Amino acid sequence: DQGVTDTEILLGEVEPLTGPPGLLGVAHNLGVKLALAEVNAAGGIGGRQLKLIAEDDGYVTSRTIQSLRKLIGVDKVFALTSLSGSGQALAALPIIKQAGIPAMVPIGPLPPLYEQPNDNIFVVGQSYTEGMHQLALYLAKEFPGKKWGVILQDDDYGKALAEGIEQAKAEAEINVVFETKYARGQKDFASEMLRVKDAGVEVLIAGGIISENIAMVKEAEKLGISPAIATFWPGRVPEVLKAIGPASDGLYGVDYVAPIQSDAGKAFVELAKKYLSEEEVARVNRYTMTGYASTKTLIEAMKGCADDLTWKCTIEKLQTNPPVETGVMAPIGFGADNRFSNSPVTIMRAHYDTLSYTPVE
Amino acid sequence: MMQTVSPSAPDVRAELGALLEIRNAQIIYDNAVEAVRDVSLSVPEGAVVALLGSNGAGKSTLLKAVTGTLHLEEGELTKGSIRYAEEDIGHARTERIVSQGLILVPEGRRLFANLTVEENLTMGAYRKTAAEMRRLKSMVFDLFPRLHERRAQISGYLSGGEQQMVAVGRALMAEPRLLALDEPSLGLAPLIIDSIYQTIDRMRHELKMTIFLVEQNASQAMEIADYVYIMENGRVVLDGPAEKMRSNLDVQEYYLGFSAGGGERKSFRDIKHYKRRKRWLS
Amino acid sequence: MRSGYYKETIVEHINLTDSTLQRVWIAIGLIVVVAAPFYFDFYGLSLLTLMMITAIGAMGLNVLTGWTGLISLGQTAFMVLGAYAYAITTESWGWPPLAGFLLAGIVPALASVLVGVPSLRLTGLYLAITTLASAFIVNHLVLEFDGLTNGSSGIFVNRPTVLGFAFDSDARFYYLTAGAGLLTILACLNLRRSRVGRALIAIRDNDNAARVMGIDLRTYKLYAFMASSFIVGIAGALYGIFLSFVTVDGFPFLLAIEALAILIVGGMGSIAGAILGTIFMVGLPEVTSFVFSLLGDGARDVLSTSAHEIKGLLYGLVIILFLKLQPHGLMGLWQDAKRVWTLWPLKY
Amino acid sequence: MSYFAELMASGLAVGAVYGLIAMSFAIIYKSTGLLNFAQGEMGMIIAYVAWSISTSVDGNPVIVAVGSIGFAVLFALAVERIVIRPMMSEPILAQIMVTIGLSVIFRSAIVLIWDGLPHNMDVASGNNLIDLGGVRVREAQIAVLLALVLAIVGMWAFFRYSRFGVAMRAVASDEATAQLMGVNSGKVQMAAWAAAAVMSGIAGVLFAIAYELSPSLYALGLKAFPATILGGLDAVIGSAVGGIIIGVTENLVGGYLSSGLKEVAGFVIIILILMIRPYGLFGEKRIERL
Amino acid sequence: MTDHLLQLRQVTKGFGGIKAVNGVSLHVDKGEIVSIIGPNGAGKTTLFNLISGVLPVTSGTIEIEGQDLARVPGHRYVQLGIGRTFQNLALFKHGTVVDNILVGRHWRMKTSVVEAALHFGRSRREEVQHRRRVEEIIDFLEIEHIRDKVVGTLSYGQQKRVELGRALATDPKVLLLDEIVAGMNQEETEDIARFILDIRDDLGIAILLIEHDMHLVMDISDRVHVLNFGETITEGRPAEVQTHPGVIEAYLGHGKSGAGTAKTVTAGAA
Ligand SMILES: Nc1ncnc2c1ncn2[C@@H]1O[C@H](COP(=O)(O)OP(=O)(O)OP(=O)(O)O)[C@@H](O)[C@H]1O
Ligand SMILES: Nc1ncnc2c1ncn2[C@@H]1O[C@H](COP(=O)(O)OP(=O)(O)OP(=O)(O)O)[C@@H](O)[C@H]1O
Ligand SMILES: [Mg+2]
Ligand SMILES: [Mg+2]
Repeated sequence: DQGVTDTEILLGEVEPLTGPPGLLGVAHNLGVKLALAEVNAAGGIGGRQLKLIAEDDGYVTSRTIQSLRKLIGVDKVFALTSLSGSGQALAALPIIKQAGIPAMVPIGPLPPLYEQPNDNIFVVGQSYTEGMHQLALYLAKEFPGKKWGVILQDDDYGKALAEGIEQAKAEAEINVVFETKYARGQKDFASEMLRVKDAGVEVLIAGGIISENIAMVKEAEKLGISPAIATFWPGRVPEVLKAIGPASDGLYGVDYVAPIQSDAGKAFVELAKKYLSEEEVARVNRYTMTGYASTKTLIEAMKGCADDLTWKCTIEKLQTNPPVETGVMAPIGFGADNRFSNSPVTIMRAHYDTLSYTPVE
Repeated sequence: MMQTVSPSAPDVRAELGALLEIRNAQIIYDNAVEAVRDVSLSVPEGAVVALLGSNGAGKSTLLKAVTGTLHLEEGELTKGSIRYAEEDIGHARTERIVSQGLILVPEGRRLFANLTVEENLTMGAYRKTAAEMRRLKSMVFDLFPRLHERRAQISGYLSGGEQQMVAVGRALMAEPRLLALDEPSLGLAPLIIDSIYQTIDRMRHELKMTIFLVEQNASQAMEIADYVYIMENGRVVLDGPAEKMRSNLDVQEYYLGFSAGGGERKSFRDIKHYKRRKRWLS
Repeated sequence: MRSGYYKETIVEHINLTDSTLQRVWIAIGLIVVVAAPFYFDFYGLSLLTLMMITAIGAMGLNVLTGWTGLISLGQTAFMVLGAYAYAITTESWGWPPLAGFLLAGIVPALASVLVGVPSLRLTGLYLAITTLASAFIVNHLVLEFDGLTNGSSGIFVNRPTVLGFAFDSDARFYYLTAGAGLLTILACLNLRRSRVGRALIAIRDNDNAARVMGIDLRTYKLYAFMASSFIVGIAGALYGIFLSFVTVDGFPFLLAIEALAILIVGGMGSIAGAILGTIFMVGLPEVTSFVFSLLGDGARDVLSTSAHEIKGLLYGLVIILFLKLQPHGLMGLWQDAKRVWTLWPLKY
Repeated sequence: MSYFAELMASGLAVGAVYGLIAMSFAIIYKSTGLLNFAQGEMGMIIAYVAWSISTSVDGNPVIVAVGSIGFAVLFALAVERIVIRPMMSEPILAQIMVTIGLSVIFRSAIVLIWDGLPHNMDVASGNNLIDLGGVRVREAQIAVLLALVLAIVGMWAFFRYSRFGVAMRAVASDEATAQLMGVNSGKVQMAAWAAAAVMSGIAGVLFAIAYELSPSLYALGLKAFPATILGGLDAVIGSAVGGIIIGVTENLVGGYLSSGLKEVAGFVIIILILMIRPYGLFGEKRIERL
Repeated sequence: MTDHLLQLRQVTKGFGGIKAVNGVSLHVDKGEIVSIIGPNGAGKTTLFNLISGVLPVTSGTIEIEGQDLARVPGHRYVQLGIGRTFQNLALFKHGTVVDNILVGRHWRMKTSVVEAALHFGRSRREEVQHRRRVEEIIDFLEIEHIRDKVVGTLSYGQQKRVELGRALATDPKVLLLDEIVAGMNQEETEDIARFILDIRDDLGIAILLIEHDMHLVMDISDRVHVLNFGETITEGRPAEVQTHPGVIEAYLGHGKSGAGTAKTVTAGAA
């Protein structure tokens, strides 16, 4: 198939590399680069070096589509290591399906991407819904009978979280006293937090991504309230803790990749130091790990096809290989009718002094 | 039938020298429309020079060139030179020209529509001190009592004639050395026209102001002017001292409205034909 | 050297073409459009398709902003409505695509009447803001009525089959957009030379005088809104099909700014300008990417993650430089060129 | 009661940020008839520079203030001189387009020079909380309000007492004729750009302190522009009022109705007010006479 | 009720405090040329704005052919036969001369938006037919040489002619001309005078004229109406008005610009 020469194998990815979402895209991109550098250093696949073409879509759907067409049609990459955001991935679905190119989807693992398995699309990670479900169950156990507040974004991300809370409600007693949706891009959360205060909320689900969570926690600090605040993984990066300041201490989080401060995380940073520049290492965060893990899974499959490097074989291997150990998250594996790695999640808490998260016991 | 006086020899006040001197100017719009072609004229210090000509002759274009505002309409002085007070201003910036005392009353009034009458006048004397400003304002208000009545009104709502008064008054506020007027009497009542011309006459005597006048009201203009140029189709076709021009039969017929050959003004009712085309084109 | 053609009848004045030469050029243009799929690859073709769709949208905005002088920052709202009208009728309700397209024009056109009403009182940027507001409100409503619109999850759309002909491949879909593009051009040209087009221009240049000439400002401003929204709505539907997925995210606010930019760069009020502007603005990122790729792998690695920012920088710079050199836009450039051509060798 | 007071307080605080930026839109528009699409981006760049200064001087407020205001002025003058001035006599649309180009450049430059990450900006005690009779606010938020009041008074005095104010309006109304009166329209434009940069810079810096600093800060411009329209495009002081109205409305709607309606509510208010006053609350009517 | 073509009764218009037009009554009959004169700011243009529907009257009635215009929306006035030109030029300056005059035909055309987009059948026929009429007007006004020029680039005087053409294209019954010869020289004024007379005589259009050129007014008007401060001072035949002391006092003066006195041109300036 396309993208393979005697000396090279081309891979492609589409990420938001500019603008605010670049925070996640760039880190992710580093993870992919790291995985490639690691194999290349070990001689590549069947003597072929791996090369990555990264396209920027700035988180704009039409550009995602354009970039994909370019990667598949013009650059003729062999496989896709990643697709940006959830909405973008959904929009890209028909094109990828039609092309038949093996594609990993490590960001925005939405159910529609895997519930009806597509032969060539492999979703790595955990769904927002399930993550929220687990987080809510944990908080319900930890804070029985407390009043909850929920602030969510008015898009499919927020919707997925809402569903997770619903699922948890069915299993545990959760008393939501305040619930609201905000429009994406909102910067000022004063009125929302006032209502949180007014409603006497003791457990707050801050369902923003990055800036929104920062704003919410700072606002709570300003109002002098200190509910248990739970944030979600898209914003689980050190920069957020730093930007919030001391008020970030003790935030709850949930994730399916290991925290940087854990042993696995430390090992990962060591690995990164070996292949990435200093400046790049500074930007390593959880997205670097997801990028690394999913790419590594792809590479394992491709290695299995070294002589017969075709889409068919790669897809075959991806689904039959035993779960791949990546070191940064639970082993990743798929099955005949399973295109979703369904990685288990961990609940964790933030520490401002070290700008890190550690798992709760 | 008409004898063209050599355009380079306006010598009414030769002893004073030319304050404004245009030589062989060619002006082109949009790189394509030639509006002025090979025009030479000079305005001696202290004189009143009138420029007459039919619609589209290029009079306003010439004034725009003199004040450096041609480029705003994609026009360009492509050949020739314009000298003012011994300085080449053919391509100078408007501000620079204005600061040398050359002020234009532009065609179409061009008031600052959302400023009041008084603020418009203020802009005219933008570079003067507060005391001078007061003096000049009262001078303008004396000249146009109507404006005094309306001084706090937004100028955009004035009647056409009132606006013209503001435009002329605003230029006078600058106490120019050379005042260029593009059809100052446009839309004014006879009474006001008379007073404007009286003022112009007074200014040139009292303040030794030089005046370059573009006018359609030929009889008024010729009366006050020392020297007259006539333009047609972008060229100067006739020029000469005012008295001489007044006695020219063609000028009498085409610009003053006398019936051909005789000294009587003909009635507009008696005009039977339109087709009289450019006579002076060489 | 051609300097104009002598015309003997009124009909000759009204016709769109006035010479064989012109007709030959048009024929060449058509052949290029038809032949494009054979020369362009997958990506190039999708770029062309995108240009076609964008050009339709730009021509639509031109009716409103270029001709009638009503600045709108809200035409994305009508794209969204068009796209949803199409997606809902064809995908959710299973109507035939032709009906879907029709509704993709009619629904925005009707909605635009609501947005257009303020235009009877407002001018310039004041109107621009109310149109911007309508864009936000439409987005809000789309998310609110998720029973119909599927909210933020959006609706998938398939390539259409019109009158038994399936526009399912990239090349076929390109022809569909090219066809729609040509129809739009024709419709706009016809409008422009009709009493309606003249009335719109009259309103832009001098609304009071237009009224004295018997033009009902209310009706015609609303006509402008409706015609514009109809065209923009069709563009929205095509864009939805192009993306194969309709969500509000697919139509960000920046699109409205970009559309305005296309008209300015092309030359406000001109149909050809809208098309040239589209080619320029849609093509520019490709050109900057290409220039960047010429820098070679070495430079690319050094700049690594900055590459995209540098592209952005380049993009902005090119726009500024272009306007500095050619403030009247591409149409200005074209007219200058034409003048040189017809007047040569005598300059004036 | 205190709930309402707190809503009002936070509404005033963001409203003041919008107001300051709205004033910068208005002053440039008023003096040259130009809408500067890059206004939000300029505020953002100034905020980043202030951040750089503050991290190197440990948040010394005097140095940060002097440094960032100085930078704002120089930056504005440079932009005006290099990019805007040469376009001055060109069609207004071309000029607006140039500012759109500028906004793209600035947004890219931010990430190139600094990075795409959110940052916490701490200058002096800007983040400290003050208790005003039960209503807690950050010092930076009080500072924004003060800055707004100062800007309003300054602008009022400027337009009231200086001939330059008349000149600005004249340039906006008819630049060519203003030149014929000997007005140096370049200088007028320079002054307007500098004033605008200082105002939006202050807004950007204080917002960054009270909330966060990130490359999406420019979006404040998108919020402030409607505020300018609400107040009246050429009403510098009116725009400040517009900003306050939008800030307060959003907070009240968020506080009593729903967050989802916040943004929409701001726009609905604008539409309603414009239907009654088509030139904004304090804007000058376009003069038309036949 | 009345057989006057155009009839104004006690028409008043106020702007805030000032009454720009105050209780003016006048009429125009078929085939008449009536002039309105008066000092600057007397309310002449405002009166035109009232008659042509640009502004609503504060009180009083305006009738054309016996029909009261009070309830008629501004854009319908033209259909009742009122055409006008503007003092300060109100052309569509980005359009060509032909385009501008064609707009004058607008109300006579029926093409709908959809038909226009198709340009077929009626729409096309109509276009040809009205274009022909426009060409006639262009010939009549002798502006063939500028017919395809963009109006904004024409000189002031040329634009005035185009405006006259546009007003003629509306097929008016009464034509309001607001300082049409301002900015024209003698020769061009003569042309316009001739046009005005021809328009009246050949096309049977009545004319209401605002003008400061006294020679023209006195030569061609059938009646003259004098306004000052929004009110009528006098009305009558040109010769009567010219010698009316109030008119001389407020408007004509004894100077050179008044009619009659300019018969001989004397060397005035030193
Ligand atoms: N901006 C412009 N672009 C193109 N052509 C122009 C422009 N301005 C004027 N012209 C052309 O230049 C010629 C001279 O115009 P100009 O305005 O100088 O005439 P004028 O003598 O002042 O006439 P008038 O007495 O009617 O004011 C005209 O033919 C006109 O069409
Ligand atoms: N929209 C308006 N708002 C306020 N005042 C107005 C308005 N329109 C006209 N005026 C005032 O009404 C008066 C009459 O104006 P109008 O234009 O009718 O005068 P005119 O007789 O045509 O004068 P001119 O001969 O100078 O054209 C003027 O003093 C003018 O300032
Ligand atoms: Mg002129
Ligand atoms: Mg008048």
